[in-house]
Amino acid sequence: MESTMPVLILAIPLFTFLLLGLLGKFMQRGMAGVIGTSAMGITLVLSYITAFTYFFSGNPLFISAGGDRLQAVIFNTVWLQFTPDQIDAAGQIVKHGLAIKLGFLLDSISAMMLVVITTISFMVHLYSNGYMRDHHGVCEKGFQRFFAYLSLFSFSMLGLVVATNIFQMYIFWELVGASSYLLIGFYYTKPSAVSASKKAFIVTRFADLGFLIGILILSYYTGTFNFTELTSVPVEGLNDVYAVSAGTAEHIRSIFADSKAPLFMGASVMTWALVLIFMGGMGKSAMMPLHIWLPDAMEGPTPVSALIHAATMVVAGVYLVARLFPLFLMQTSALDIVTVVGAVTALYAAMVACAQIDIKRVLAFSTISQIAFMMVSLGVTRIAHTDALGHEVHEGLGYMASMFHLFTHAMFKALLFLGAGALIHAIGSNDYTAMHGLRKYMPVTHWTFLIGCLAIAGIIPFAGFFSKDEILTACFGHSTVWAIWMTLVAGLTAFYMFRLYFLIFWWKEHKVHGEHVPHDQPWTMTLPLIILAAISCVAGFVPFGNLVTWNGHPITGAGFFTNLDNLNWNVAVISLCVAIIGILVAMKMYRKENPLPEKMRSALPRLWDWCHHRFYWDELYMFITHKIIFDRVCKPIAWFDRHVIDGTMDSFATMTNRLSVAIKGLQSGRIQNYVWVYLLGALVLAVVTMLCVL
Amino acid sequence: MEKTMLCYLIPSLIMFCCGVYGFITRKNMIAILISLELMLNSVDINFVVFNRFLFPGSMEGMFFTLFAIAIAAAETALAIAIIINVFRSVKNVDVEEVSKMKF
Amino acid sequence: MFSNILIYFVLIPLLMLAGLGISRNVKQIRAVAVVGSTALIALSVYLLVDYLGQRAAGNEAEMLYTGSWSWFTPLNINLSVGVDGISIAMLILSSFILFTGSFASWKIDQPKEFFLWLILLSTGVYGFFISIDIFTMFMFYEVALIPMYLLIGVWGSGKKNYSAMKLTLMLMGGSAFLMLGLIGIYYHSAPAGQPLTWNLLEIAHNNAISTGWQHFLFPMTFVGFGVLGAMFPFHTWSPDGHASAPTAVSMLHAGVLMKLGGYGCFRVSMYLMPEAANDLAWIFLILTGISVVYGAFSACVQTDLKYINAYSSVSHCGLVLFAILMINTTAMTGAIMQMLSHGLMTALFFALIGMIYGRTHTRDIHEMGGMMQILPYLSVCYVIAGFASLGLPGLSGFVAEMTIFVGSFEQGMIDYLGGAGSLRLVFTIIACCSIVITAVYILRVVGKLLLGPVHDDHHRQLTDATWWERLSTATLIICVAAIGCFPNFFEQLIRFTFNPEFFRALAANVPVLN
Amino acid sequence: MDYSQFLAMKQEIGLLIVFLLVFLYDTFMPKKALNGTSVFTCVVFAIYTALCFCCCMTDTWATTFSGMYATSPAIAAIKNILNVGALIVLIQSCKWANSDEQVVRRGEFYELLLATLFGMYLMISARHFLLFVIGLESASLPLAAMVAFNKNRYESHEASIKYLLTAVFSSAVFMMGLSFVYALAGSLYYTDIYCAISTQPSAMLVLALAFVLAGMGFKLSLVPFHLWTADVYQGAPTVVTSYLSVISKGSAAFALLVMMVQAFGLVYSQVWEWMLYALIILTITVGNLFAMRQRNMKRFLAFSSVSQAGYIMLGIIAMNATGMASLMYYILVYVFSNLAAFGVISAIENNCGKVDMDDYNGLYRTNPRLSVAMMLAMFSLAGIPPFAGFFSKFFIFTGAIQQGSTAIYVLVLIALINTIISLYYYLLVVKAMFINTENGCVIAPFKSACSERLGLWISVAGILLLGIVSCFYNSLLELCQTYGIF
Repeated sequence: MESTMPVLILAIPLFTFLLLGLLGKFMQRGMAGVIGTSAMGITLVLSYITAFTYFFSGNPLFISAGGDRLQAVIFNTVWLQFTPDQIDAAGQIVKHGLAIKLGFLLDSISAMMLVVITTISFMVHLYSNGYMRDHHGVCEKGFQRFFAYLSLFSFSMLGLVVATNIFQMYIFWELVGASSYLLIGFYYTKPSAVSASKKAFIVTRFADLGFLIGILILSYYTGTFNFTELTSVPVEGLNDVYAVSAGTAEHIRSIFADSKAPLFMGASVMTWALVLIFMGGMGKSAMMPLHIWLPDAMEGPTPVSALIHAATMVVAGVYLVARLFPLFLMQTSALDIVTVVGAVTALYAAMVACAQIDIKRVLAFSTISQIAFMMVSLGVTRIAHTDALGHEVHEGLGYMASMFHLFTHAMFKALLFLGAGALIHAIGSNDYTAMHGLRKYMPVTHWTFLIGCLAIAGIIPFAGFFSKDEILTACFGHSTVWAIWMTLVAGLTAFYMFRLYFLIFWWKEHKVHGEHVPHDQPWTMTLPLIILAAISCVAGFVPFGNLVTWNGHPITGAGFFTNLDNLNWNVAVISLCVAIIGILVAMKMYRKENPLPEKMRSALPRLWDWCHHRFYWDELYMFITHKIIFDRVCKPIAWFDRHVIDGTMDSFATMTNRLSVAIKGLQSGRIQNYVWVYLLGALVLAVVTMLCVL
Repeated sequence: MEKTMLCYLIPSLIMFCCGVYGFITRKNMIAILISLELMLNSVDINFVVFNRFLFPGSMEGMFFTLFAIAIAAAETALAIAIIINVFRSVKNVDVEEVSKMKF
Repeated sequence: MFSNILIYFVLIPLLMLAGLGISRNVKQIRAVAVVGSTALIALSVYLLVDYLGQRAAGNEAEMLYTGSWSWFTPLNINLSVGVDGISIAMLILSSFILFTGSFASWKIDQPKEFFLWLILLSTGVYGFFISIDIFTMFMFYEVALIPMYLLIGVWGSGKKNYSAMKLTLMLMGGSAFLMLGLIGIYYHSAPAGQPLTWNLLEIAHNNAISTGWQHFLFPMTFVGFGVLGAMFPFHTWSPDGHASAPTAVSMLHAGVLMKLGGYGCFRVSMYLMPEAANDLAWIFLILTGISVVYGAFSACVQTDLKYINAYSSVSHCGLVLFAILMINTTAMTGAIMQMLSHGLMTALFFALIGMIYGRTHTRDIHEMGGMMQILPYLSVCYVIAGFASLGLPGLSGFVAEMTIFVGSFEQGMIDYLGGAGSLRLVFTIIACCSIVITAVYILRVVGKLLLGPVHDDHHRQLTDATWWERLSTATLIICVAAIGCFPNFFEQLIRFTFNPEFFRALAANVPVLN
Repeated sequence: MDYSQFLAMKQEIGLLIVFLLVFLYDTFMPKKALNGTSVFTCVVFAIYTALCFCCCMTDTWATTFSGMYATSPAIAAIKNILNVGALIVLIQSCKWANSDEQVVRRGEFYELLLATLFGMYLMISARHFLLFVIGLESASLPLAAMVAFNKNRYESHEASIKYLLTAVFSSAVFMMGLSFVYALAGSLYYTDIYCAISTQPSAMLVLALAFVLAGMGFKLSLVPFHLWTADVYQGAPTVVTSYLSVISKGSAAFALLVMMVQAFGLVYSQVWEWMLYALIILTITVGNLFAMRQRNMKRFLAFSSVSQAGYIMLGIIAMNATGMASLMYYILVYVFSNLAAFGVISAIENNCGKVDMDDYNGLYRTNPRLSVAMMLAMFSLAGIPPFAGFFSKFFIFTGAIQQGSTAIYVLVLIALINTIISLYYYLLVVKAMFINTENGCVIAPFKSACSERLGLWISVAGILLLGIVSCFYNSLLELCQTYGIF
């Protein structure tokens, strides 16, 4: 496969960004939207072609004779050489030095991500053409800027997923962070948007610190940043994952297996490296306790939330763990941490989502919870074994499930967010209290939103059902406790999503204020909703087991409706039941206006408060950052600098001055005094010298 | 011989000290000038005595003394002239009076 | 003498001085400044191209374009010049900052005097970077320091007298130690019986400074240069000095002059006294490590834009010295990259702050807000500068910091696993933390100053950047982005300097490099 | 007696001839022509200076009068330096000497000045303490008269009486010290003393050396023997002050160097290194501490010259050729820098009588050239490159460190730290002229006299060129390395 197309996939959004960023203000606003959207459309087509080629062309570059999918480095150029290559006398490279390369790695997950990103991004571009206008169809101020940022984000996200090495990933990781910052703060005159963007950037920056240190440790021990080398470890009892020279694989394996590798606080350094890298993922994917930025990030325009904070960027953490999965698999304690963090976050976010008023916040917490599902799914993945119920668990089932869920979740969550955007655009408020009973006014939005809710709740045959079911199956395969836990969370998910649905579209009749009647939005906004709803209906049937697995080895045989065939019906029934119970409870409580919710709330006031206030995490962070770091660290340091360090420097000057004044009496102006000092000086000089030398 | 030399040196030392004391304590500039002469003369005595008792073979000390006396005379003349000048401007020869410039 | 291209780096500024001397009006003065600084850019770019050509042709000498003209012959003082990749990087940096600085001071009062001093300062800077004789180096170093006094004192703002005096005296205090150190080096520059020398390369080759003397002379020179490099606790001139200085002076001072410190530490202290560098690195590692986080923390609570930037310079320049002390090829390469990067972006910052201050007449972030609506061009530039500062990939800061961190961490692990203590490792991790704190203070400023609602309605009348301001800032942004996007070019330029031949002295004493 | 011995004294004889010419001109010329006295003196002295340059640099060294008098290229060089300084002083003095007040006694002024210069020559060339004392006294006594030259100003009287009384006291102490030396060595020849005193120091030798150093310290204004300096500098006519501060100090420094090396060289490390060590630290520090508070420019420069004397002493304590050459070079540079400063001060004083630093506020706006000259002088004194002062300071430190002991490193470090204080007060002057705004009583723009401008141009040229053009220092160092001081 020649590299033109991959280069274009990255270059077109970048070029669009530069074009709109630099020349945007010289073009008409609408024009910018057209340029941005069509550029994204081209990228979409190219990505589809690339992904299609990867999965279905049968090219030996991409698939081995045994049917295993391979990693293919389409191109890779040195961007920054840290340490030079070691060259022997014959001019052969003995050992590659550390270098950041920029390249294009095509394998199953990156191909899948290309599809996800470009699809969602294109939908969001299209949608924004309608959303970023007022009711008279006039583009908002900063329309060009908006599309420039969207292009920048698409570029960064695409760069992230196709990274050939961990440092390239880090680079684009930072870039998506920055574009997220810019987009959250798009309405920069709003102080809340400004502070939300700042919070998002800083929290993820903090997580990136861990990521960076993790990279440093990893690269020091393994001597490479490249994924192909890092993740090529042959694990006991398994086939080699990817075709890399045996020497490299052996080397990296030995590093991980090395019992001499130093322990730090009871864990091997490699575990620490992976945990620190995972910390980066926690930041981006808003895992507890680094989740606090995501709800605030909803200050950005809703399409942005759909693109960045639901579908693509926030799953980067999952993608990162998946990318390094073979390494994680060798340090299962790191995977345990992933599991625990994911499970706790999933429950937490689900509980909080039940008690939010702002519809975007509900969706945000739901996103957190769903990403946590993916994390848990990765965390429970182990090599093949027999589970507690006696079933044979496929190796890497959880991995596949996680990726699957990532895919389906991107679709239905984007759908939900875009639907929410349509509602907000129509109503002009984020709160469901201002909505209620909208089903008659906005039918398209209503139906697509319902499909999204069904998908996320995991009702057969919508996309979420399949992916969630696989995740639960994987959980059962690993640990019953986590499986039950996650099943409960799944039920909770169904509950809060339908709570939201009913509160928006039912509850009571909508009160129309003035002449403004809510109505469905123009085609640019409804079309993406319909497309995404359609995808949400069918995405569950994509045979992920064939396409995306952790070692490229297909889990199931060929065939298209394999997902249905391979369901573990025990689990599926349980999860379906739980989901339906959740929906029914929600229906009971919120379909018609009734006092039940109020009663529930007053029955458990403490629980409601904690959930409503997100368990006071923001307050805790406020306390730590403002009261401790700002007031107790920064301010004292600044004070110390001005008064102690600088004061010392100044005091040299003052003391010199004082001394100067103190000795001025020496120059008394009287001759006799002068002579006296003179003689005394001579005598003292003589006496002291005598004492010293004689 | 040592003793004899000391007989001259000790008065010379006393002269020097008197000169210093006088310089430091007297208020009248003329008195200060006289004290200075005392000091210079004690130096002269020293030279002569050292020459006479320690190095009788040469005359260096003697000659030095002669020149020193001449120089002292010049100094005195100049000093008197300047003191007169000062007297003209402050109508006084009190050394305390001429301490306007200080610190 | 005039066949050596390097001499023109001093001659052009001198000609500019002469040109300024005979200029009669503002236009002529500007013409001289612009033509001269453009010529310097052209010269440095030509030098770069030619240098790379020579290297490509296989010229492996440590320094190219070397030339030596005897000056104070009986004392072995020569006017020796020569450059390697590092010096060339610094020369390019200086040229660009002088160029943009000239545009940034387009409307200055008393332009003739201002430019005279500014050009004198840059003469010192250029002379310093091309010298390989430590006497001439020191001389040019001091030439560069003194014009600061008048530049701040006459054209500054705020408590300028205090700041100017403090800056000058503290830097001179540093150079007092430095002078002693350099003279000390001279008297130990050659084995007994051979002629002494001031020439850097010869001293390094003679390698005659005994370890005992190194232990005395290394701190002297390191502290001497370190004061200019804003090393904790000798950095306090920097906030006041920068806050009071006029725009172009802040740019040149933070952008170039502070680099003299790092460059000197590297060229003189580390290169000539590797054993002591190895033995005593821990003291200065602690100090510079503190600088890095301390400066960043202090910047978090400042309200004056220039103070914020000055403290951020303390942090970033601390990182330069920190990386130099790692005695690791990668980290040192990173240090030089950081010098380039910090020079450009801090110049950009100061240019922008100056331009904003020139309009609003305040630098207090509480008195401003929503500048993005009023001054979109300047604000966007400010955001870009901020991103460069907090290390966004694609801009220069990221490249430099990452190179430093990778190198430092490597050295830290080598130390740690080799039983040489965990100091380097611990401080590397502490230094890494600065990327978070940097983000905090940069975004704080961006949020308060540029975003949000307009704070003061009087500001609504302000006009956005003029063409010369645009030219100045755009040039700097292009440079920052160029380094950020094509780092390997610069990295290779610098790295060649660290080839085994050049690094021999260090390599002999430091167990593991790479 | 072989009169050819006198040929070794070419410079002294030349100076005598100049003296006589001036004397004769002043005495016998018609009244009208007397207005030309200043010009005549300057021209004759300039010719003499030029001749000295041409003739005397090539001399090898020679002693005469049974070794009482010696000359060498180095000594000729230092005399030439003094000549140049004196020439600049003479040029600068024209305006003052021709003012109504001074016109009746301007002849005397020139004669006295030349007489003191003659005394200084003798001090430098003396190899016998008798000749030295004669030189010392003939250098200092006429100066007292010169200090008193402003007959109508009270300060002038106070300054002269202070100068004279302390000077005589100091020479009494000095001669007392000499008498002890004589007692120890039995001779007053430097060479005899050098051989005679034992390297095991006795109390008497220490006392003698302390007294000798005190006597010389007076001329050099080393702390604590410096107390007269500020008052006298302030009170004396500015021209005399400048003469005192450069020529008199420079000659004394060199004479001290010769004396210490030639007569007491063997007890260097035992005795006087430490005395000088202490004196240097005291001098530099105390001088600086006093200088930083001064508002009167002349007084300010007095204390600055006190601390400069400390730096000069570093050249002596070095005890090597580099130190000696650096000392000569330092004096040379110091002559130009200080005379530039005094030139500006006297130009302003002659014009409007202002000598306070506060009066200089905003001087740059009204008199840019004078301020630039003053700034260059200050930078040179502070040791800022590329002005000559930087090189002289650097070289004197280089010379001192060549001595090599740890103590010297400490000494140099202290001296270097003191340069920060000195930079502070030199910058205060620059600040007043360039940065401070006028506070009402600004010095109006004026055109200074030709003579003053000429003097300033020469000084400024010296400041700019002496450092960068290396031949001055190179030739001095080569001289010292080839011929030594001895």
